Amino acid sequence: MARLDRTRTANQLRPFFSSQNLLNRADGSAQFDFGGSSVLCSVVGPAEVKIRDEKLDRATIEVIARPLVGLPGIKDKSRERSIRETLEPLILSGLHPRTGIQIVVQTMKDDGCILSTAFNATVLALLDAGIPLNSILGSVTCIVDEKSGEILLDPTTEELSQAKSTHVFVFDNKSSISTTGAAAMDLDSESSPILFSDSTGLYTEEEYFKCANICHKAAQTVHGFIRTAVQKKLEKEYQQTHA
Amino acid sequence: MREAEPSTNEREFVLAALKEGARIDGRKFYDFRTLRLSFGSDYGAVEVQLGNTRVLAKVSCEVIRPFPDKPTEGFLTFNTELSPMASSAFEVGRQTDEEVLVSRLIEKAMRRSRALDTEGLCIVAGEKVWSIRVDIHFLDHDGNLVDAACIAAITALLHFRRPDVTVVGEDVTIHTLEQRNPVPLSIHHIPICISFAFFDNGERVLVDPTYLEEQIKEGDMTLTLNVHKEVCAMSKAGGIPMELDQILQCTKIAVVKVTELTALIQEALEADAKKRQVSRK
Amino acid sequence: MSRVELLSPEGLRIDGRRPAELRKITSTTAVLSQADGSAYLEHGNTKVLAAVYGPREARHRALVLHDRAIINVEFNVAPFSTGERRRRTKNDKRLLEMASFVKQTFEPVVVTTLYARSQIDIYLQIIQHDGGTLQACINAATMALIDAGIAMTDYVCACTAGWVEREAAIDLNHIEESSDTSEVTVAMLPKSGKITLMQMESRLHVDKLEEVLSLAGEGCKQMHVVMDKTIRDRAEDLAAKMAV
Amino acid sequence: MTSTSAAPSPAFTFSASTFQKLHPAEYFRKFISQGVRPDGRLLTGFRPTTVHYGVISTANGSAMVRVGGTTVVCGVKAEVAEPRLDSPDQGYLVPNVDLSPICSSAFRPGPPSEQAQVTSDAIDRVLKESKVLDLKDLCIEEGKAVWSLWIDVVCVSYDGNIYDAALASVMAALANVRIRKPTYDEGIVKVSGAQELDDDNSFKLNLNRTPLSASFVLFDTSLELLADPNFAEESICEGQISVTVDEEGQICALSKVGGGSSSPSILKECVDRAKERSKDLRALMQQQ
Amino acid sequence: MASTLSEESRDSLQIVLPGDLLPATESSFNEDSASAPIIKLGPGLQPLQDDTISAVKAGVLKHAEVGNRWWVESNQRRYVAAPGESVIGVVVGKTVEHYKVDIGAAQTALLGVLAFEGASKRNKPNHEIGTLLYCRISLANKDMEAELECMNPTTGKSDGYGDLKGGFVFKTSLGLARRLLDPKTLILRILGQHIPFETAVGMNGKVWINSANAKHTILICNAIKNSEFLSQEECVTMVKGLVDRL
Repeated sequence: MARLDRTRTANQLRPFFSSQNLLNRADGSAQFDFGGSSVLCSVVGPAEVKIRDEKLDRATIEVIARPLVGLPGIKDKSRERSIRETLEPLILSGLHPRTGIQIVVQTMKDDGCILSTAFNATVLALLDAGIPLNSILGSVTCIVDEKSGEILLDPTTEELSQAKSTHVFVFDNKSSISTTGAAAMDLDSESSPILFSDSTGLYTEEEYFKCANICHKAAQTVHGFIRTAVQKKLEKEYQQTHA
Repeated sequence: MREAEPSTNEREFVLAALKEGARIDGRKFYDFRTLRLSFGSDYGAVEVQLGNTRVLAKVSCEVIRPFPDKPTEGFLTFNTELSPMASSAFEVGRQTDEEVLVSRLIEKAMRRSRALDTEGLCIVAGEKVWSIRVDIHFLDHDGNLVDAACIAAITALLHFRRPDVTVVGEDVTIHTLEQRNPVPLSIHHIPICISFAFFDNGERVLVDPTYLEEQIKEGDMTLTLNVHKEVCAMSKAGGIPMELDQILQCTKIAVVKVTELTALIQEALEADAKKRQVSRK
Repeated sequence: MSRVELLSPEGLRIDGRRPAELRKITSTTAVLSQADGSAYLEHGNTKVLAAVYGPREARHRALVLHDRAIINVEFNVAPFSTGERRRRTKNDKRLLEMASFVKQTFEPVVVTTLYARSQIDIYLQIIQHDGGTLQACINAATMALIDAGIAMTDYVCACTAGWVEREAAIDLNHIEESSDTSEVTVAMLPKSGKITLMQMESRLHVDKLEEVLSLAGEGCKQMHVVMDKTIRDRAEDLAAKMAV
Repeated sequence: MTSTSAAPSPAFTFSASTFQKLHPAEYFRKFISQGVRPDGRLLTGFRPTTVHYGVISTANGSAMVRVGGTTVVCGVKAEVAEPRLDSPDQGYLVPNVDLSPICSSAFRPGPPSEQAQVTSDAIDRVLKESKVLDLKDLCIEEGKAVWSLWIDVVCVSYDGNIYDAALASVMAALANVRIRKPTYDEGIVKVSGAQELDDDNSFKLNLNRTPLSASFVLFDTSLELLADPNFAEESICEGQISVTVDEEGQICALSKVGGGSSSPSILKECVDRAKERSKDLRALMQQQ
Repeated sequence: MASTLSEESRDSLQIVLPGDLLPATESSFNEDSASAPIIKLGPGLQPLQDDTISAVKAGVLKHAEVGNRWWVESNQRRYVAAPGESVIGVVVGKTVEHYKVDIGAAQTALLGVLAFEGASKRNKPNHEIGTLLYCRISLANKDMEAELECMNPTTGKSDGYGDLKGGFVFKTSLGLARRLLDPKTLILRILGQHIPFETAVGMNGKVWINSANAKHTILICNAIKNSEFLSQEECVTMVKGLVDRL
């Protein structure tokens, strides 16, 4: 049961931290931390777009991922594509045709789960920028440990190096909404629609869906955290008129 | 995306205010903005905030083979690509004049002035040396990227610890951080860049210009010095012509500023070292 | 490590010059038939060719400035110009930086507002390198611009100076430059004596700075005399030919 | 532009190809609603696939894979290299996918496109994280010399689903690799110069497993799953699911990118179909 | 998770995030179309296919009884042009018929050279590039550049629109700009008690300040910027602190 950092249980996330509206040149920005991993995200837009990239019926979304060390490589290109294609159906880009939305994702500290951290930072930055979205999302990573076969949530770099398989998931908050009101939300019913999934290593089908369920539950915590973060920020803004 | 030019009102107001001896953010002419340094949990990572300008520097190292003509010299490289995060006018993968000038200034300030002892990075002559890499990430651009980047780079290098190595014959063992305490780099001196902006035919000289001031300025100059009053680099690339006396006056101001900033950096490093000691216990 | 003695006990430099002495300068203008203005300049063994084209239509529409001309500087180093043959890539930051320096030096001096919406190209070719490339380029560019008849408020004269062992000296050659001497390049407007460009690398104590800078200034004035003579001789020559 | 599916006025008719150009999505939807695709396949159908080994004589191993209109050639070259200090007994695997302008008008000259880089990365991760090959097998002399396998995939003709084709070609080419046995002596690596390669003077790679993949796209809100999409289908659909499995039915990689949320049952279906498809493909590869 | 919003106490801010559905209160949402009042959706809300209404921005859910209007009040920095709003822009280009004005939106806006009080073909104001203009958005459409005018269209009078002479302009968040226009926000009044000044606030987050001298203007600009995240009492102390230091 003991994890490498000796302080967490298998399905515990590291402490979250987030902060919005950090950068003065961007239209929106946010930093999101999962323990020792941290990603800063900036959003500019809807802004002018190069004619070459202009789309007549919607905004062009560009994602630039920048690594902490070294020049951007193919891993960063993969991250860019994952984030962009996941956001494209989420952003109501039809409301801002012929414009561009530029998202820059900068790794600030790396202790594993950078893609998940980046997803969460991005959604906070998009909210800060006021880009219209049809839902929010939350991302969590887990691994299946090589030795114990146990599923560990939110692994550190060290834990990742001992993984048999690694799984990154993204869930939106629509799924939880549609199930309320109807039958009680049953998280174990394997009915949580997956917005994004990227798994590598060696694993069975059963392991995969088990990971999906555990991550879905954890993603709800992330959704809740995002809600609280936004709430706190708004309360601060409304001090003068809402005293 | 081209940067929006400031309006005539802004231009005229900034100049008029300077005539009254005032700057837009309330500073005196020779004041730096508040400098904040924050360190990560890793060695060699520092985030610098100079007013609204933000820069992150991260130092990393690896063992590589030296150049055959310099078998005992390690490497020190800088990555100063301007990120679109700092300003959407910066494009990925396109080299602009601004980027070249920033990167060359950092290079001259750090490498040409021999701030780092590169000979000390040798492990086995002709076989293995340390290569130290400094990645400088520009996060937010509110003017004076060079000074902020230089502070970030040198502070990160001072903060950095590389793994300890033992050499027995030709066998090299690199010890992990758990096995042995990592060792600091040998830094000869601390070069600090001080940038000036000139207005009114060089009559008015400002230190640490903001983005708006940079857009309006008539000329600029960057001096790099250390506390030993050595000029490590000077760069005035054209712009408004200045009298020799005015330039010498700037060096005097820079000497004072460098002393102040060096003290701030050392204070921050000491505070961080103390914090680390406490958390280790 | 044995170091080269850069200064003899008598105070003479490695090439026999006194500290405040320039190398032999040779200069001619209008050396190229195709360019609108051109100049060839030798500072001792450093040899530079400058060509000016324009004012002409800007190559990229997007860069056009509605109230003045853009100055574009391109820099080329012949592979055989240095001791070791070295191919320089187009993106070499040192070269791009030099080009940017030359551009920014001439922007306040050329009366660009006379040539709104156009472009002035300055091409610089280093043929042989023996120290002081930047100064040679600026001087050659000045003469080429004058040869092209482009309006300027003054000459721009450049000269290097450095602290060679125990004394300040001007116009350093390659050996002096590469022995880790601190060297400063100064470009001056001779009429007002103001400094437009100043570049220094390597360490120098603040107290020695004034001496080095003033000496560089002296060098710029000497350069001005030489350049002015070449230009005037050429003008007189032309006038004489036209009178015939 | 509203839906034209309602009841097109008879006065307004045009040929099928015009309709396709004007309303590609609508044209496509009509087919899908009938359970077939414009190229005649069923929704679950894969395109005809062929595999040829040893097509490049200058490479240590090679293969050409054709999936419908997509043709890729993979060549593996072994070179002697110095190992990394932190892994002195491990060789290198360097996969690279090249999508040049020659294979489709969708690609431009210049640095590798995003798709080429993403595909390279996906193959790289499968090879390493699913432990296809023990990198220690590539060691010649610890700390001194190792083999570096350059795995280059060149796309000759692009008609969608590059990942499946590229991965199959990489696995086929790796199975085809023969490297001359090296001897290490005082810093010099020697290999036998014999003309014919046999088991005495050369060795084959010991592959732990052969991961093969099947990719699907999700069409529209109806969430129809289309197997092995061609280029036109890729451009119309948004969500893409790829499942990579080995011969024992273990999953090596699963990715779902873009489109809306997919329910686990859809993903399950993809996994099942990927298992079937990889079985067929594996049989095809072993036939030769 | 909190998905459908319950009717919380009226005083607390009702905060919504994208994907949250609007509360299905009896009064405003009635399936029976005959008695259902018309709902007007403002910014930050979008109807979904299944007749529910979803928030698309993070902000405070607002409701006005008059016209049964619902909207999400959110804060952002990037301006998106909306008709009828007053903005401050900079002239960045000129053609025969239009000025091109940068109002901080994705595209530059167009201002007709005749859209000024009393302007005619013979007699019209001439504004150079770099001029600061206070104008009104006459036409805004997501597919086209916004159009501006410097007069009240019904009266043809300038109504204070036109070029802003002197002074200084700075950028704030759109939320702060909106609050500065709200009489409940006191910062401008607090400042006015100490220093006389002129101001124009654009809905695009541009605030123009002019006063007797540069130091006063700088103080006012900084005080307004500082006020964004302060309470009323804190504003009073902050302004006093700044004025005392002058």
